[in-house]
Amino acid sequence: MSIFEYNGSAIIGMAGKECVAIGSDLRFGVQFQTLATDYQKIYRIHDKLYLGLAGLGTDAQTLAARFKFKHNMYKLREERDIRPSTFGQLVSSTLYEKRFGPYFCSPVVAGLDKDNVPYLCGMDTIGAIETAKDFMVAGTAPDSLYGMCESMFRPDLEPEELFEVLSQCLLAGTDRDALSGWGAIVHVITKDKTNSRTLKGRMD
Amino acid sequence: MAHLRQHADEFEAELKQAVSLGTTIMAASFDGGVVLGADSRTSTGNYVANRVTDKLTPLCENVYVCRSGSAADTQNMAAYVQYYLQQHRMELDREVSVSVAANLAKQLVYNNKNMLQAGLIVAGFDKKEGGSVFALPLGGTLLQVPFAIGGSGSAYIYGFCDKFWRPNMSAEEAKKFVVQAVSHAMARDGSSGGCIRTVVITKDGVRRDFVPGSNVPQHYGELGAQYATAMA
Amino acid sequence: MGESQYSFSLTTFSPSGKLVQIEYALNAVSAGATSLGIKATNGVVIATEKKLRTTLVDETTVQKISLLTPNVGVAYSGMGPDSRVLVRKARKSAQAYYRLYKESIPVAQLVRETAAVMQEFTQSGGVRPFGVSLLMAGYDENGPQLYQIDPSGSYFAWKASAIGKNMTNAKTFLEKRYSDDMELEDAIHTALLTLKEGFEGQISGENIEVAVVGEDGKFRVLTPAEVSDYLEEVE
Amino acid sequence: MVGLGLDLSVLENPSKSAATDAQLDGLSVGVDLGMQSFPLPQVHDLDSFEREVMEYVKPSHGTTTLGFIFQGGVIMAVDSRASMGSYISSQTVKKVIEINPFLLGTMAGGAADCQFWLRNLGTQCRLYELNTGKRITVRAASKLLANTMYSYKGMGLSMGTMVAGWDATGPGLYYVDSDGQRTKGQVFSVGSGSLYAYGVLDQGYKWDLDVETAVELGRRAIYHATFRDAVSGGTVSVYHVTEKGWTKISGTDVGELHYEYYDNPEKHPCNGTQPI
Amino acid sequence: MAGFNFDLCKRNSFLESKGVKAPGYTKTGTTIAGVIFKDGVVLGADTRSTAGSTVADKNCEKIHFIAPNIYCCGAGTAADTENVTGMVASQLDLHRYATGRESRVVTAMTLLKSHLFRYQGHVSAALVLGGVDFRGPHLFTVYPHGSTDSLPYCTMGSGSLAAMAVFESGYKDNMSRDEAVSLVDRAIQAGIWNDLGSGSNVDICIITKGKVDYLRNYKYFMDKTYVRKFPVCYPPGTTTVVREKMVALKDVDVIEGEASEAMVID
Amino acid sequence: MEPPTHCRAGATLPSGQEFLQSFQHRIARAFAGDTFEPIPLRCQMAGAGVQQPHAGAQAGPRVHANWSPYDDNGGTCVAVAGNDYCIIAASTRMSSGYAILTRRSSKFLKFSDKCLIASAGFQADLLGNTLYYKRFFPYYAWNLCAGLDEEGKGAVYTYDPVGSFERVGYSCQGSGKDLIQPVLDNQLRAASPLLLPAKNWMSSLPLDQAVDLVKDAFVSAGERDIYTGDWVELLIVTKGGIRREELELKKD
Repeated sequence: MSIFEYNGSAIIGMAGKECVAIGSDLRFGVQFQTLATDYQKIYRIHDKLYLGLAGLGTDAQTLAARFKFKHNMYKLREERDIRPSTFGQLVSSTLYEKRFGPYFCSPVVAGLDKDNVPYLCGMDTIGAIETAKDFMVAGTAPDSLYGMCESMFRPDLEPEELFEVLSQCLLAGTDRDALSGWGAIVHVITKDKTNSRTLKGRMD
Repeated sequence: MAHLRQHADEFEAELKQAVSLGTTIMAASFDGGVVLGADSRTSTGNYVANRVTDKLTPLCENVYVCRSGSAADTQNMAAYVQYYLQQHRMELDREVSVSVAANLAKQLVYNNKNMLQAGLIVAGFDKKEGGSVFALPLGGTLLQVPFAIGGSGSAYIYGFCDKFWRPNMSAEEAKKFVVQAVSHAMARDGSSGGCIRTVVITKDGVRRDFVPGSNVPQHYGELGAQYATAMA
Repeated sequence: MGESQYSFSLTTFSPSGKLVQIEYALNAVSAGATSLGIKATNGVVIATEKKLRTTLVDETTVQKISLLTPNVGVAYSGMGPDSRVLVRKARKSAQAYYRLYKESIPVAQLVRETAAVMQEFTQSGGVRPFGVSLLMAGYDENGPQLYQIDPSGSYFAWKASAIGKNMTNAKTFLEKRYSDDMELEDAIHTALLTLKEGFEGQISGENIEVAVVGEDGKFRVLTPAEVSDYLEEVE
Repeated sequence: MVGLGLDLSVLENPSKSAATDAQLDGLSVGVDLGMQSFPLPQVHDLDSFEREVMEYVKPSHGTTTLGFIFQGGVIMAVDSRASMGSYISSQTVKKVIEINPFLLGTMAGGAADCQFWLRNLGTQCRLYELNTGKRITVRAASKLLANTMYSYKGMGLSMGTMVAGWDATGPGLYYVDSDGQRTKGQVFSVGSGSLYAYGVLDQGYKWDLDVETAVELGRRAIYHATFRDAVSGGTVSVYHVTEKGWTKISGTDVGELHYEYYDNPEKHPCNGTQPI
Repeated sequence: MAGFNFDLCKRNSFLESKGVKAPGYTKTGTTIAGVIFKDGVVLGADTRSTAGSTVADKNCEKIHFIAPNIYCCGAGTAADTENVTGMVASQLDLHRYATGRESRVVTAMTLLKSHLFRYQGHVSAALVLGGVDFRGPHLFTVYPHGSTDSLPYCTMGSGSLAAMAVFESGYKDNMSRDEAVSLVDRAIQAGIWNDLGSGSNVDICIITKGKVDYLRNYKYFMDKTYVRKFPVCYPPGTTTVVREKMVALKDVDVIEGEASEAMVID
Repeated sequence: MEPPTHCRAGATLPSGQEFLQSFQHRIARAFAGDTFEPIPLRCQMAGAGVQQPHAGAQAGPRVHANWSPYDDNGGTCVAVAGNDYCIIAASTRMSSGYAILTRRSSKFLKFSDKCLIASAGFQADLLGNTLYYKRFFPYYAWNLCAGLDEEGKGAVYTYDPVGSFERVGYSCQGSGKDLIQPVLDNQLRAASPLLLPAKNWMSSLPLDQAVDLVKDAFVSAGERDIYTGDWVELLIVTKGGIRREELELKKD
């Protein structure tokens, strides 16, 4: 068993026109046993920046706390919100620090940068960044999510379209993965608001 | 899918193999100096990573080393020895003796024998001792010898060297002997090949030379169809 | 510096509540060559005297203004060797910031980092405060910025400031000449005039150093020829 | 069979095993089916080879199946998911195998193993009927299967099945697995989700349940198992066996069933906190 | 500079001993290559990075900046190539500030090899390093274990065989810039088409005395071969929403004075 | 005891008259179910990752400890059944590790139109048995069997390597299955055939849209799966016959 499959997760980040969305499933399980269905894997860093952490739950929580701390410190020191791209690099540097004993987490960073340009990146457990203009996925069944996104993504989606596309990708992708699903949550970030929605999904 | 991944991983692993000098190296002393020789093949698994490698590395002006084993280990070892010898030479302000260089190399190899894959031959010329050759095989034993051979190809030429090495050869004879020996090893050993590089060190200094692949003496099996069978 | 029996702090309070070591350090700064900086609307200029004790020194090897990052540079007054330690540390922290965020360090952060080093040396055992004040100039997202850092580790952003031997006069001069809508070219002229005001002997491109950073975000030390041209303009 | 020290000829032609021969009055099932022997790889260590092979082809799947006898007959209920590792390879597997109008088998473990050997059992039962002119009893049918399983013991087959049906003696329910185990019982649940199903089943089971409640109990037990067990899911199928034979009572998508049971999903006990 | 942290090693090896598999890393299967020509060096790379048999990034950058006159192609574990080159770039930057001189290619090579040698191959970066300094053009290959070769033309990565075949047949001494670019382009394409670990586009970097031309996506091969005639469009409401929460972001006014007592922590 | 009239793939009891027919045929019926009349069928099969176990495995006395008789040659196949058509498609790249063995290898095995004494059920079942006979040394292949059934409706059967099979409305096998299957699920969303009361479980997508979907699925999978590429070969089976189409995929 891969350690990624211990708790199960699915995350998609997707870019639209002056908006960006990130969603995760809600299952928390221990191997094949489902323990909770209200466990989102996405953490808010600031109004226009969200971090998704797929992988081992305990590491994800530790990392989320560390990144919130790091952002708080950054904000106190520099008196500004961190830019998404800068935050992506911070995550990468933090993960690479543990090159030989990594956190079992692969992050997805989604945010709106200056002029509301969407920023998306993901990385492996030791911080190899991939930036994407379209979508980014992570979790126990990345291939299922990639497949949906490759087929369904179109550039310049409006916020509501983006929500539908991402939601369908997430739901269809998790329906083929035993370890993720049980509902989902999607955050759509636009220049003047964030819209968070929980979705009705299969519960088996 | 898992199996595909495993396949890809195995392939990666193969690529990640340490670059190694599956090699033929040798050095021989003669009247008034030493001659070092080596083939020029560096391989990663089955792949020839470099076919014109220089395995004869200077440690200081008058001492050279032939490297075999892991390319990384021997290159970095040689760099350390160079560094220390340079300091040593400045402090003493005189020529470094071959035995000092060889002993320094030994210290490094012996103290790190668990980490290093390095089979070296240190050879050079100093005013006191003339030409000397030191063999420094894997574990870190240092042996002063009249001639030394090393690397995977050396297995094929022990007999040849035992038979044809003579004391008090001239520089030309010694060089010819080395080229002949290395070419025999290259003919039989799959991980030795390319061209033959030689270094001759005498009181007059260092002379580098190389025999291009096309001019390497050919032997049985490489000579084309008409020589393929003894009976023909 | 931990265990040694000499590891007590050399900078200790006097009964009247002063840290005299810091005051002495400031004295060292005041004895140093004058440096000044002016922030304009579209850039910053810093200038410093580079007077050499004897003409026998090869002046091309003496550099008083150093680059820290492509868009930030620093001039000092006081003890040259001390400044070089700070420059090295500042450059290193700029690199560390870049390695962490892949974004060049904002001027204010670099100032803060450098000031923190200077402060640490007022409070640590076995060390003395730095005998320099720094003028750090840079241009980043927040526009042109000029900071002064003192041996105590305190730092302020300035519109224009001067440090070193002639700083009182220079500051008075700057106060009179400074205006908020000053552009970089004007600022360079003003800087040269200020420096010239208190300069002992003949000012030239060789014995002062001038650096500018403009909207292009490139901090640049002007060549002696360029400085000479500017000097001609102000005459 | 060079390289194998043991006489394993039984593996090459299992139909020759004493058990099967005896039952079928010399009518060798293996030959009847036109079945060649199962070729074995020529390896030293068959066990570890089979383990390795299973790694490649991973046919096993998580499952929840259950069956119980009550006053109204036998209820069988199953989910329909097949998975390979964590990938859900099908949501529509038919895990109740209709052996004949009076006999049902369920599937847990290797899909192919279950399908093939229950098909094989169907043939054996039919041949038995043709030979004897009588319908086979549940007891005998389950014994036939258990014997077949026993003859392949230790070869890496994976099967946990319930054989249920109705014969002259009334309702019958047997558990048979690939180790050759065979147990008669009143309430069974088999598969990765069985523990969850037992919880519901034991709580709700009584002998004198009416048919409707019994059907609902089976459905509910499977539903709860699909919720907790990641490798069970899809559709709940419920079968009812009476003296007239079996009928399929219902097939319900658990995706919808969940929202029937919990019309306000946020009130579900697994939603302790609001993600938003 | 690379202050690795080994906190989790113990836990992770414990988990591994329990049969848990650690996740794989993003690799650049990769074809990278370099060649020396008359006036400088040409480096080339494909742009695919993979996680197992899945493409993780279709258009990644494998030619890394080392110094204004030195660039480096990386193959191996993506995080390692990225960080090793970044670290050396930093060190050279400081070195340039300290010395005021252009960096030398051998300096970069030595920094790389000593770092990699220190980690005994565990930092998995296979590099092709090229640049032009006052001694002229230089080209090196650096292997993960810290060995280096200096050659007039070289290749690395899973597609190195395919690329080397092109070099071995097409290389000439003293090529012109155009000849060198076209040779490298062909070598990289050999990797892209014939090695599954390499793919997508060709990046080229030409370094000559005082000038660098970084031609990102010199050849672009990423256009899809088929466009849907009936594109999928999900009308609003396709997905059933259970609960919704909207947070409007207003521009925050900074009010001078005492901070309010209520501090929101989420 | 009459055989039930609905179609299913489980075992059932043949009538006494049938029993008198040829032995092989009889057993086939016992397995397949029901249809008495031989029905002509146009049937295609596609396998993914097909590589015969190495010949040496059977011939040699022993197998080297580290030697694996299996290799995965990648590739993806998809089949979609419609009301009056069936599409089966497969990529043509065959690879081993990071190397491409050939860019054009057809993954189809065509049962000819003359294969008359066969029903969809029978074919499906026969393959199931063929695979199961190698239960202890399985073929390392995932198969799809597709064609039109006796009613002229599309039929797709999907198999695991050891012969477990199922009739489905659409399916995908091979190295790109993780990528494509959710897309088919999402676009061909159909009720489960197990539902009772039953609902239509076959895709009602018109043929041209289904072909479009399949082509796009391959193009999308080719973007991410390194083993899917070069070309995709589509066979479209309708009552008029079999039409072949081909679409170029990326070659990298």
